[in-house]
Amino acid sequence: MALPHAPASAPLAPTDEGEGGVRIQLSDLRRTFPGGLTVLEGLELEVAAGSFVALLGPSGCGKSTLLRLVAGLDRPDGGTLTFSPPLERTRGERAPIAYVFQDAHLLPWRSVLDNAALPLELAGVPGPERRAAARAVLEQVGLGDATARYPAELSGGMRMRVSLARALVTRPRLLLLDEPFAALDELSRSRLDEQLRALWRELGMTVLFVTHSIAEATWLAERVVVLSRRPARVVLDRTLELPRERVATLRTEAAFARESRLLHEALERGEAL
Amino acid sequence: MALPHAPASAPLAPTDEGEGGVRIQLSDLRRTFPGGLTVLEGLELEVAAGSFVALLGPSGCGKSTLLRLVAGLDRPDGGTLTFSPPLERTRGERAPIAYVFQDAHLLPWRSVLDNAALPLELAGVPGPERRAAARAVLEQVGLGDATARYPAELSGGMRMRVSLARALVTRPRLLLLDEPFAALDELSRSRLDEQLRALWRELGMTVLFVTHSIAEATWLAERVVVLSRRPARVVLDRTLELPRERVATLRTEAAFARESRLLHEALERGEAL
Amino acid sequence: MSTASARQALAPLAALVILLSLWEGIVRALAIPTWLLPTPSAIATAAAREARPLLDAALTTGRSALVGFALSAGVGVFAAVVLSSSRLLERALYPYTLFLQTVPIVAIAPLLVLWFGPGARAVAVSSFIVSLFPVIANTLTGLRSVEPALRDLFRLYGARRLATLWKLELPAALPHLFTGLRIASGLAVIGAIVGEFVAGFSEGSAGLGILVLSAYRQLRTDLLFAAVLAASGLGLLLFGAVSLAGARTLRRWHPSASSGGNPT
Amino acid sequence: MSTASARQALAPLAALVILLSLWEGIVRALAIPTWLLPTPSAIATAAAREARPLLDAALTTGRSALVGFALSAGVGVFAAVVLSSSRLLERALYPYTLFLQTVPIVAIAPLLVLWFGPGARAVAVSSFIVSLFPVIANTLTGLRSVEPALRDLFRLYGARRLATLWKLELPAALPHLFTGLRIASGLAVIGAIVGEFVAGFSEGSAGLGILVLSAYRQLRTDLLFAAVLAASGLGLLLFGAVSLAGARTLRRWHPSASSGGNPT
Amino acid sequence: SRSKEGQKKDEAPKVEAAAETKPALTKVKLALNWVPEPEFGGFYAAREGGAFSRQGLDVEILGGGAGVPVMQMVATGQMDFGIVGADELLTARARGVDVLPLFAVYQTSPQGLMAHASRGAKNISDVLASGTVSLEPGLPYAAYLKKKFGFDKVKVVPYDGGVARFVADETFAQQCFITSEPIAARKQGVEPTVFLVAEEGFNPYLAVVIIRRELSTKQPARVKAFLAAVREGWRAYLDDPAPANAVMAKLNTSMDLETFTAAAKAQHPLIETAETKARGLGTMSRERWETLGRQLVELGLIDEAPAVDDFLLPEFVPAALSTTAPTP
Ligand SMILES: Nc1ncnc2c1ncn2[C@@H]1O[C@H](COP(=O)(O)OP(=O)(O)OP(=O)(O)O)[C@@H](O)[C@H]1O
Ligand SMILES: Nc1ncnc2c1ncn2[C@@H]1O[C@H](COP(=O)(O)OP(=O)(O)OP(=O)(O)O)[C@@H](O)[C@H]1O
Ligand SMILES: [Mg+2]
Ligand SMILES: [Mg+2]
Repeated sequence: MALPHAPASAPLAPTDEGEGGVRIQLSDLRRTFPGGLTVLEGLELEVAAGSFVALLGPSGCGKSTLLRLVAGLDRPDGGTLTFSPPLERTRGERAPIAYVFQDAHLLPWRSVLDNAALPLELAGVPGPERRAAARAVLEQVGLGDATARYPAELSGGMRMRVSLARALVTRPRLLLLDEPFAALDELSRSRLDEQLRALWRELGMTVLFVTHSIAEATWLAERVVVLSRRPARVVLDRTLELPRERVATLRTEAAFARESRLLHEALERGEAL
Repeated sequence: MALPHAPASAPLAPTDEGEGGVRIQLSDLRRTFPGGLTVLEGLELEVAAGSFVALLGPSGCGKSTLLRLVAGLDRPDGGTLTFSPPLERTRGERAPIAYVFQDAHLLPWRSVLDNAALPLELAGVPGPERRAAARAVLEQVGLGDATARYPAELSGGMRMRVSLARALVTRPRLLLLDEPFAALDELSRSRLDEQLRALWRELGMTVLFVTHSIAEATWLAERVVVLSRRPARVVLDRTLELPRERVATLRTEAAFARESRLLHEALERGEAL
Repeated sequence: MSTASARQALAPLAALVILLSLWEGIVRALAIPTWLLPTPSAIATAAAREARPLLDAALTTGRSALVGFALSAGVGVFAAVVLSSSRLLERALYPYTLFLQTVPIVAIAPLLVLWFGPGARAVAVSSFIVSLFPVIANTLTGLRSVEPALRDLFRLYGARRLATLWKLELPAALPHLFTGLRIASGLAVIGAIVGEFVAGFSEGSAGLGILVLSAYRQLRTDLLFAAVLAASGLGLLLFGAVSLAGARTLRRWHPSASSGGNPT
Repeated sequence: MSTASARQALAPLAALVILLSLWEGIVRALAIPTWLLPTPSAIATAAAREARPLLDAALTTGRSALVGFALSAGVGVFAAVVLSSSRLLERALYPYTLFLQTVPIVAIAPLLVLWFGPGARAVAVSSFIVSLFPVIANTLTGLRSVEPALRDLFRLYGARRLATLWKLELPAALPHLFTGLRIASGLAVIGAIVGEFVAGFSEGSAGLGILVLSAYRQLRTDLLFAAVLAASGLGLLLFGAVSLAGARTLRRWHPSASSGGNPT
Repeated sequence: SRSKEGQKKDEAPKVEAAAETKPALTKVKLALNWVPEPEFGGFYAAREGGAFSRQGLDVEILGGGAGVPVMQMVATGQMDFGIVGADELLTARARGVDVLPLFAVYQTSPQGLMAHASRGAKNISDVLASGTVSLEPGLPYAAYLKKKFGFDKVKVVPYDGGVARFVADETFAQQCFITSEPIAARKQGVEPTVFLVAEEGFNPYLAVVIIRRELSTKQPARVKAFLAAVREGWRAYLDDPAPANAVMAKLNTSMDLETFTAAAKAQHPLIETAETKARGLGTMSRERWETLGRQLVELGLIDEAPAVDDFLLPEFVPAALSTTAPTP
């Protein structure tokens, strides 16, 4: 499915509000699951406010675990996690963090529109306003004609796009994405990549983006962090030497290939550890 | 996660049995969902016995629907679907078709090992034998150390690999894969690509492989079918002009880039329809 | 499609006819005397003869059962919500709600009558007591079965407790809840009847419970069964209403409500 | 962790102490006479005085309830499996299983006694009849709630009907099934007691039902409540066994059994 | 149902109710311990014949089910008047329930055992020599029979309120009210022999009208008025049960008129005895209450016989004192 009516670089959400991002600092972070599996240990990472960081790493290394810790959905067993400015999470207000899970996790009893509007609903935004916002963002992920359907009637890729729309609808200050585009075809994917980057440029939120695609990481992020196999350590932390303006043709340029190769090697190093 | 002990080109399953593939012929296939959404219409496709065909197409175009029809999990509303030799599906025997769904769909109450052994169990294979087979195939998808865990304790990519192991454990004559590697990191992914292709070379089953990655399709398949947006029609049906032996370095060769470009263009045509 | 749905609507009727014929046949073949087990035709005759009092009694009992059922539904869901709010609370109190299920109504009849007065109110309370637990138990399981990832989602978006309840937990618990209500529908009727045994009064409109007792005493087994079947009829009405509501609510999203059923 | 689990084990006991103190306090404060509502201490005194007969009666009733419960569990699951095998069958027969729930045991007492003889057997059958429906209803919902994709999987691998049942449907239905069994545990006890009202033995091995009746008749409300609480105790034992079995079985894979509970 | 809602609250007469019925009638409630049957015929006769309204009372008669807690309802003020057995009253008093007897319908207890006539039993001892007998658990006369005859040779099962098992099984005997079960059994073609427990020496008054003490002290006039009307009603019913039977048959649809007539006839000699002819219907004597008290103590059902003077009040039961010498 394409986004035939949206220009390739159109931002994913309206632009009236840009609160800026947050700075995240992880220090000596440890997470051991009951049963004794240590997934993160001594992890150090600093993410500058408003930066776009991609996370790469082998399957099962702890990327989702890390994202859950940052989102506050799980508690570290050691170490600290600080945000500045601190994220006050007052209930009933627009949540400052949004999260696209690895699986879509939609509410099966809600239509696509009502699924996408959920975060605004929980923040107390009135019905017409939140529905309009949800409709707009669904339009932009290419689901403008599926707003009335139910999750069971969608394809896998469509479900993930609803999940993405749900995350973007709040215009968050910290956006956590766990392989959001893995179930999409390459064209939709690169189009959403472009829109995501445009949105980020505009709103300036902090983005943590887990992906398995080296090309996607290279194209999207300012900075890529490559993790080793479990327990995850940082193998490579690289600010990419690429122009700030990303265009579609960048993918064929030599600088792009060079960065990709570096990431590839780091991944291999991380797996061999 | 890597497959440190398995050589890169090791086949995914033991080699004692090779029954060969089936030929599939779809003619004028139509599928309309209740509610009136026509997803497939007048679809014609012939898949030679023992061939490896990749399916590309935009999200929501009907790829999963097509696979379900081929697997017999859904009924077409028109047209015919023939297998030769016909697939007798006697109950309690090793199923001739295997399917890796887009989502892992594991049984939450079974350990990884018992999930992977399920198809053999349903075929009446005795306990020790089926567990050995399951263990072998789990080893090969890189989950040799997670056999005793439960699905809720796995990462997204690990779950998909269990699902893949479950499909391969029967050494099927027709293998249907719906984006099996989307949730995997690129290294694991290309390693599994290689193993899958080796297995196919060895057993000669027919493989239908849905993917969103043009590179993956190009590298894996003998032939790639590109579908248009819904209702899905064949935009391009191309037998790739690449050497029969695929090596890792193929990805950097000119022929590879040329084929990829053709597919890319076809995808764009299909979306614009 | 329409023939299939017609067949489905007719299925219970067809089954009824078959069941009744079997019953009639067996009773006749074994020559079981009417005072022990009457034939459906004998029951029908008795019911026709006493149509008026039966109807009145069914209405009286039905009203009480309906009130009891409504109370169970409301209080049961509320109690389940309270219990589900903490594992500790559930551990501490859930077992004791079972008391309601195990107490013979006769044992607490004096209290019922004292607190609620004799007649319809005490009967409705009896119906409520008997039918409450299944609603609590099923709703609680439902509330507890919410997918953890969806809980995370709501937590992430700072959902208030009440919003999580209304928009996540209760919808997710609906399939369980409806099963609880289905069970409660039958129990509400028997609870009303048993309540009438000890707190119902025959002045004015006596309920089915009184009719059952006095027909039993007089060995009017045909009338007894007519009354019992009238009670089942009430139960079926409630059950049907619950099932219909369940099917409507869950239709588009829950497998248990899909018309497909088992493909094999 | 271990303090938390200790706290959880103690929670019901703590709640019991609080509930009993409240009860004692309220009854004393309002000066409610013992013949209407005895205090826990009065009940305890009566229970201590009549410990032997109470224990015997509880054993008699407990045996019948256990048999009834086991029958319900077995027959209920079986019936649900049969009903779930086709939508048509379910439509046709499921509503009539409700009959069991709405029939007053007294109305069919003569049949019970005639067919099963007076005493433990008829009592167990009564317990069975009263506790069957929740097992059917819950198991049926469970069997129907299997994810369609998993059904597809089994179909694809040519699973026989029985294999699908054992390896897919029943495991998936377990959370529902356990809820049904939890409800049945209380109902089995009350079913046995009500059965004893009409079909038990009064002398020799008299059950709690007989004790309840005679205590009621003699206005020995303290003993009556002791018997009722003994019945609840039986119910709690069964309930606890079911809950434990459920928690063990579902522990590693179903959210309802996770010890986490509601984070907010 | 609305009428019942209304009944609930009003202890005192209601203004609008008074407006409907001409002179201001006082509403009172009488709770029966079973559904309308001939054993309550006099009360319905008093209502239908106008005896109650002539006494300025509007009596609502509530027929109950099997386990209706009449004693507790009267004691807690839910009901003004209730019907219980004399043994129940003594038991209740022994437990601290302060209720008083006013009027005993049955002078001779209609309770008995019935067995199939074909068994040829000559007395209760024969009946209890084999087979099965159904007796209500906790019933004093069951305890009495057990003490006197022993239950070693007979299986005892709970009485379930009906006669189905009796009809089905020749070796089955059961407790009965001679006005009820024997008639029902006879209708199914089974001839029972009935042995009254009264003849074995256990003879409590039955269908005794009771009130709570508070009513006797606060509204003695109303109590007396009620009693007078009840006496008049029972007189009328004994003379001609037909009108009241017709009314009761409408309320209790499972019992036909024929059965009402037969039962009314069967109970007549138990209600109207030589003693009532001398002292009036419903009379009660000290000795009978004392004897019963002693028997209950002997059976271990109560610890101590309640003092008769505490509850048998001469202002309501004048015959009670006049016939009996005061105990030392
Ligand atoms: N059960 C259903 N009821 C109604 N519509 C459905 C149903 N299943 C799928 N569809 C619709 O059919 C279309 C094709 O779905 P399908 O799952 O085949 O897409 P797909 O090509 O696999 O997409 P993706 O790449 O996103 O997985 C979609 O538009 C989807 O919304
Ligand atoms: N609840 C849990 N209990 C026990 N182990 C768990 C649990 N959740 C995750 N794990 C384990 O923690 C490790 C990391 O999991 P995580 O989901 O963070 O991996 P990931 O990097 O996101 O992998 P993928 O790319 O496959 O999604 C895995 O080995 C997984 O098995
Ligand atoms: Mg992950
Ligand atoms: Mg798909």
